[in-house]
Amino acid sequence: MGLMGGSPLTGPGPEGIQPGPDGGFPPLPETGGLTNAVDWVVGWARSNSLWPLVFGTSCCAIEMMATGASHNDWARFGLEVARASPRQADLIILAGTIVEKMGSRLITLYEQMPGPKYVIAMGACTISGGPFYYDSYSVVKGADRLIPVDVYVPGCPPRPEALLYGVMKLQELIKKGAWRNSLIPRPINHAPFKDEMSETAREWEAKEKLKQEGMKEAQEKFKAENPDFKGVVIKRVAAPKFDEVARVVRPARGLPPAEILALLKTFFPTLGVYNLPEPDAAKLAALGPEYVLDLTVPKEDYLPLISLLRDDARFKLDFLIELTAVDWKDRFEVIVHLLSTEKGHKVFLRCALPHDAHPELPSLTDLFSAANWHEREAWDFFGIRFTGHPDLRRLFLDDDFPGHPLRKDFEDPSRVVKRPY
Amino acid sequence: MSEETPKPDATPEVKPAEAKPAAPPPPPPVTYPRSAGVTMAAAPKASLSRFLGDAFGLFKGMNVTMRYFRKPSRIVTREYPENRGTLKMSERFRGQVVMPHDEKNEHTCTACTLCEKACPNGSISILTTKNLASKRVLGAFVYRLSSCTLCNLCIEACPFDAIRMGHGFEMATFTRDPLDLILNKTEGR
Amino acid sequence: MEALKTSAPALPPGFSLRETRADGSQEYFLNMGPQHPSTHGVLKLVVRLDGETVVEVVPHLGFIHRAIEKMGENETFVQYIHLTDRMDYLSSHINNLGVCMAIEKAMGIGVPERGEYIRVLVSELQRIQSHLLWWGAFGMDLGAVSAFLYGFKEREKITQLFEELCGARLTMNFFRPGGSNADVPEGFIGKVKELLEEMKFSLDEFDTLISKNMIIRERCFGVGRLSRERAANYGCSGPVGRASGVDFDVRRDDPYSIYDRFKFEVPLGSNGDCLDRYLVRIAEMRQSVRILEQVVAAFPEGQYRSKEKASYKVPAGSYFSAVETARGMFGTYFVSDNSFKPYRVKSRSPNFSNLSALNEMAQGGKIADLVAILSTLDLIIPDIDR
Amino acid sequence: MTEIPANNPVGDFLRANLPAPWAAIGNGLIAVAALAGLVTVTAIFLIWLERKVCAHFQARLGPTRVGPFGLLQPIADAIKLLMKENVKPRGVDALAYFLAPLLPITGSFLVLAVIPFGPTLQVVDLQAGVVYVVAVSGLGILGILIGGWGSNNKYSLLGSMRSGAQLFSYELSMVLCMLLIVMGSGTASLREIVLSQQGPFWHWWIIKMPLAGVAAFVLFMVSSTAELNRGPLDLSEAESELTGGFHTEYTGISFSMFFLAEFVNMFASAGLGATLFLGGFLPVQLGYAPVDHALAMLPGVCWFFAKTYSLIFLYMWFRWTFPRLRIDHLLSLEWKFLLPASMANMLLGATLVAFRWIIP
Amino acid sequence: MNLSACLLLAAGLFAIGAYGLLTRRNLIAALMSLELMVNAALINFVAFARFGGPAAGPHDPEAGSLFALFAVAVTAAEMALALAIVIAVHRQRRHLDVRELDGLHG
Amino acid sequence: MTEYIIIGVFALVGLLFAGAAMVFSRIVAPRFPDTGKKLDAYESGEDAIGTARIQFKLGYYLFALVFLVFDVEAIFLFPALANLGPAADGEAGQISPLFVWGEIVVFVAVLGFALYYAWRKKVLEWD
Amino acid sequence: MRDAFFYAVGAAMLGLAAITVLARNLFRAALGLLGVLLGTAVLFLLLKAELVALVQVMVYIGGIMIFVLYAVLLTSELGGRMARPSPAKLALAAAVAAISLGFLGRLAMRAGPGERGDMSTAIAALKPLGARMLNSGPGGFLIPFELISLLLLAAMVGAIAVARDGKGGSP
Repeated sequence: MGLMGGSPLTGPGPEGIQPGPDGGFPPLPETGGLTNAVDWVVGWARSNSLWPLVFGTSCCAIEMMATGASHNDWARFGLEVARASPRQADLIILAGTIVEKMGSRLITLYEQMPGPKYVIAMGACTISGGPFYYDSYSVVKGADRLIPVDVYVPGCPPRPEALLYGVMKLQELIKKGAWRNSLIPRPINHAPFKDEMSETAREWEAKEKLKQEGMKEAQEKFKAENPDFKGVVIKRVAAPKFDEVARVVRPARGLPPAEILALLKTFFPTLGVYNLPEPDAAKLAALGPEYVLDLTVPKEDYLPLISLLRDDARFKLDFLIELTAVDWKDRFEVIVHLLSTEKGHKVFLRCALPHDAHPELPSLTDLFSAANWHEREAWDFFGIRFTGHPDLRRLFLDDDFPGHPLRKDFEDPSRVVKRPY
Repeated sequence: MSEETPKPDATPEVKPAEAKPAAPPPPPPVTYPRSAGVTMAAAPKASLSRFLGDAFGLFKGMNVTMRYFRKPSRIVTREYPENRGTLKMSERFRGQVVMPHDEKNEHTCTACTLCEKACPNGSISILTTKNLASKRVLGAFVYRLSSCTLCNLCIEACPFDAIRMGHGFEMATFTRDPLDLILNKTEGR
Repeated sequence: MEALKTSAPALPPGFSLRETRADGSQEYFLNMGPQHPSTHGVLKLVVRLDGETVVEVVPHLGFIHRAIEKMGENETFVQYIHLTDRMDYLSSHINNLGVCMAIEKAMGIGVPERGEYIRVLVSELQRIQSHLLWWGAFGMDLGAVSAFLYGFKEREKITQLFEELCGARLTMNFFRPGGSNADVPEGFIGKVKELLEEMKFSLDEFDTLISKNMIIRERCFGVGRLSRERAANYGCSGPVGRASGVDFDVRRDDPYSIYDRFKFEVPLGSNGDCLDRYLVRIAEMRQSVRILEQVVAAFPEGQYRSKEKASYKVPAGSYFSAVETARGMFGTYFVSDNSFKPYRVKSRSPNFSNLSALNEMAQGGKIADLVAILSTLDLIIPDIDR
Repeated sequence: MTEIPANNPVGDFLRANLPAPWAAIGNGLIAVAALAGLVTVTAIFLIWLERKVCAHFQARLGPTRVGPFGLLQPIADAIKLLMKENVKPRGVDALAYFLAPLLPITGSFLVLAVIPFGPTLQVVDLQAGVVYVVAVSGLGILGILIGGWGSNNKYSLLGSMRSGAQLFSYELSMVLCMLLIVMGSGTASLREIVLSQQGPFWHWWIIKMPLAGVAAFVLFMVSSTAELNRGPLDLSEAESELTGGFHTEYTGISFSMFFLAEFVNMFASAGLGATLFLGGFLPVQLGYAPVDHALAMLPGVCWFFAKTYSLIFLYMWFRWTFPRLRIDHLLSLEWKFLLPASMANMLLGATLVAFRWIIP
Repeated sequence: MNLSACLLLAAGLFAIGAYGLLTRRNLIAALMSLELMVNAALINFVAFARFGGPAAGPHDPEAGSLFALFAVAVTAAEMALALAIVIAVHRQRRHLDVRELDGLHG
Repeated sequence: MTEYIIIGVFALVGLLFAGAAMVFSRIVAPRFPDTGKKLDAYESGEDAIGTARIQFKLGYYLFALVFLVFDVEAIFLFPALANLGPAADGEAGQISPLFVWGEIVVFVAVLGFALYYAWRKKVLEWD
Repeated sequence: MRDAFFYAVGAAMLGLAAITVLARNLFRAALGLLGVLLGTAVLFLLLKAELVALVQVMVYIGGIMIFVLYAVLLTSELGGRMARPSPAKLALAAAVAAISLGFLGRLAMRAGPGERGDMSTAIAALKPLGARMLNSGPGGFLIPFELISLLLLAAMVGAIAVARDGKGGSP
């Protein structure tokens, strides 16, 4: 999927048309009165009847809905006829982050809209990737890399009035370039994405070097004239002072860790506690009342232990909080958090796996239905294979996504811009 | 299946929360008292009186919408472009990062780059230059509104009150370029 | 399991093999989403239908997977707070709180009294706000469009309060380890008091309009049932779990902040159907109002946060904290290697587990039931995809 | 009772001066022109009204920025839709796809032809007017069925399967309600049905036939809501499940034809309800002569529109209050409640009429 | 327009229907052809009621109409049954090809 | 008869009204090139799985069946019920309303039985 | 004028009938049939049988056509093309059609004009028709009227029994 670099929407359409002075369409050529009148009417109608597509991916969607709600009421602009089918929509308000997997669908939806069609990019994510510009392997860095965008509304999310202002901007645009110019799509951003911070710094440095060379004489002159100059001192603003407050510790509920461990030791004598060699009751008590038992389990005990924890009446850990993994570079650790909804105690456990291409571990799906997706997630992100899993497919990423992104050695310069700081 | 009469009308049973004061010293761990077993109720028996009651409920619902219709005073719409004159943002509103300048067109930024480091999105680039006195001062405060999440971390990080959250929100543009701003009007002192 | 009898096309991924029906109708697969009005964002469901009856549903995720966990490994602990705003954006305050609590736990930071009160105050406001939006969206999904507007109308009041409080309406980034980044503004408590009165009135109005509406009851009663055992097995928490009878609420059973000082009840359903999920949420709003009344009555003076650390360098180890968001148990799990940035961060999203039970709930229902179930699950897809 | 003239002056003039068929055609053309105008204006006005009414039900303002009170909003929409690209998706059945939008609007046109707007304002008065209305309303069903199938889209197909079942099912109870009036008045001509309700308002069929009349009116309102495909019974569009239902794949002007037909149909249906149950163009008479004279000053067409728009408001009120039913509930409601109820109601009415237990 | 013209039209429809009935291999298509033939018969009813046959009795338009009405009702009943059979056949055989339905008895 | 000519004109104009709008729109509306999936069936932005020409559940057809029966019966009720009405005095061959009433009751009873039968046979379930 | 209209309608009907039996697309055939049925209704109007015309529209178009469309939708691919019959069968069918046309045509021609004087009473009013139908005396149609309800009941019961046949095993 080469979505990050360019868009399949490159085909027909006169590209490279220079925008007008204010960034809008170039002004219409002066023609006869009738044509202009028709243009005016059509532009008026189109700009006042923008039916948006029901499209929202994340946070901005809520603000988009709030724009439609009573307090801001986009019906005043004739926008309330939100259509679920792109065939009847005129406008996509890109409300929320566009990720690579969604990108192809977005293009499909955009293509399925009949023209003339307009796009408002709402919020930082759709304008540039926003908070997900750096380090994210899945976010499209600006929706204008996929489809042409007419109006950019910055904010995170922009408040409803800001969106309404964007809509008014769009109306202005449509009125200006009404009938004929609506055939011209706005350009798609084909520029390769780059680390903007470093790039800006580099450009600045180059300019700065030249500037400094030009200033050298003046600086020396200044030094000579003001030998005592120490520079302007800007005072720090006094920050409010806060007191140190002791932390209130609430004891963990249910069976105390020592008791659980003692019980478990009778079944699994090899069981260890993470970061606590040769654990005993005293050592565990020293970890404080908040401590939740964190067991290290050998691979062969993994399934029987969890089975026991779930079924034994003394533990009744019937609730899988989460199952995840950590890449320690030399090994993987699969981490399981269990909770007893009845007794209130938690048990964490972790099972070390070799750092192979695809380490294997028995699946928990027979014990916890919840484990199904958690294990798929772990497979997706870490490449850990769970034997006996009924449907081990990637959960979040496309099937052809290269590699497992949460591994520490994951590199993909075609997708990821590394944070420079 | 329980033998109890089903009661789908009733709000679900509520179990009282065992509010326990968490005062130090910590009490010994206790098994937490739980609610009794949960029953699954059977489908409600249809009866004429039930049906009529429900049907009357529909009219009550119509009364709710009618109340709004009857009273135009309950309309809450703020007419945005018309109310521009009176529109006041709340004091803490985070619209965009601005750099206050005094009457001499000077600001208080020292190019310490704390905000740059605090920014989680890389929206700020502090570009330094050397002034006449060869001091390292702010050359350009590049602020990329296009990627700013208005999270306030830069403002909190700034020890000099050089930047602040502005109240503007009418920032929509036709292209992306105007969204990359340089906040300082003059170089640092 | 027998192979397919007829030469049906290969099943799309995720479906189980099953014999096709004998009465001549054809099973077919329908894509709902990623762009669909009832999937609330970008969830994609591939629904296997027989006529209008749902045979099987396979959810597809990742249409808004933004790599928040990977990014967390490259951001400082404090910066990570602002990313959780964007996960469950309707519980952003509570998410922030969860992260802050994990950091506090790791570094032994305490919170002053007023700070704790602010936390509970804001969390419960957030819960009401989220449930209000859900209520509206629920009405919308079931075709009562006015309810959507009413829900938003009430929610807007809380949103405006939040804007006064922290300057943002949705992505708050307000809590910090040790408290919050600002005190409540002047007159805030009075406004909350006013709001609570209005809220009681509105909740009654909601009941008349939707809760007692026979069409709603008809459409929700017995639809999408999930038994207690299955709900717990799927890891369903929050209103979804409680409607099924999973009697667990982090606020009560693993109290954080100062929730153990307030009297409130945890509503519990008995049927595990859509109606119960609906009623539990309505009852929760009333309980939140009740908590808030106690909070504003006893709101103390004092400092709103404890002493700021110069930087948040978390000692090596792993730290877990859980909070009860509007959707259930939100867990934050930090693995630290003694640096300013987490080595691994994992957010336990309540929606993730709640959604995984969808297939079981929807089977055998109508396609319209699927909409009702999705609606009462109250999904926030970015929270699932992270 | 005053004798109310049956023909309008224009028709009389034409009949007097032209050979029969040409007079009829001329008369028809004038009526058509008038009605086409009415349809357009009504549809546009109703679209505006719906948006405004809906907005006020929802504590907001509705369109305000295009023209005074947003009155030009539907016109802007119309021009926009006209100027919108027409997409014919791949795999559609061209004939079905293009024929379908024509049928509903034609059907609603045809229903309007027999509605008496005023004492002298009726395009044609058929002896079997009620039968005609029933017969013609089948066209809309056909349009939706064909359109949904022809679109080659699963949402559309589901929508059209649903609406097929829904529309013809509810037609039954609607027919039975109309039968009650035919039974009472002994005629199927809509004009004569109106005339059979002369007198004070308790001579309207809704009251004249004790109990049965009110019941029939309620049943009629419910089933006509379903016939109109309006919320809460808009199952064939069911936006939250089927995105757009049968018109998912329709763009621009073809879509707007369905849209338009919905509103014209609403007008026709409300007009029919007013005619059958509320005395149509007859003025409201309270049985107190001075007031009655004053009320009768207002022309019949005003009364007709007043009654019709009250019913339209009722439709809107329903729509913006209630949630949508589920398809099987909807059909159960019809087959297991409304139909038996209207059959029983009809028997009740038959008894009342046969034994002359109606208000004289 | 007279009786024989109507009858001729009906005869034409009947013949076309008969042709269709024999050539159509799809059961529903065959039924549609049958419908044409029934329609032709209906036209005859009404035409005779309107014009009277060669040996017409006293003019009785009502009887003709009623006859046609009853004929319509009977057609509807026939159609209901026939299509029910079509559905049943389709359920068993998954196709509606007349030619391959010879095994219907077994 | 003339009424029907007018109605014929109406039908024609109705068709033309819609048809002309569609043709006009076809002429004046812009056309845009297909850039990929423009003409594909819309299914929430995804590629459709399988055809949309689905053979639906047969149960749906039974609704049409029951409807047809009732529809036909309604036809007979129209003329029958019209005779119940207020005595058209002096009309020849007026049948006693009581007799008509009895006939109608029998007729509707049979109809009611049909409905009962369909109900009991679970024809009236949409599933 | 009226004659011209009649011939135009007749020709259209024949054409549409031909489409009905010849179209290889089942949906087009159904539309053709729809046209024929509408034409018949017009013809009935010309023959002054107003109520029958309306009933024709109501039952055939509002009922049977929808019914047929449903059946087609449920059983086969509506858009699919049907197989072409064999030439021998075509010839046979053509022969049968020609023979029936010849025979019936001859009969029709023999019928003559048959125009009667008093043809002005259009049958539109429901009342006389109903009176006739409910009349138990001579010339009344009471027995058929009551029988028709039984017939329809029987048809429905039968059709439900047949159509639900396969379903019985697994309800």
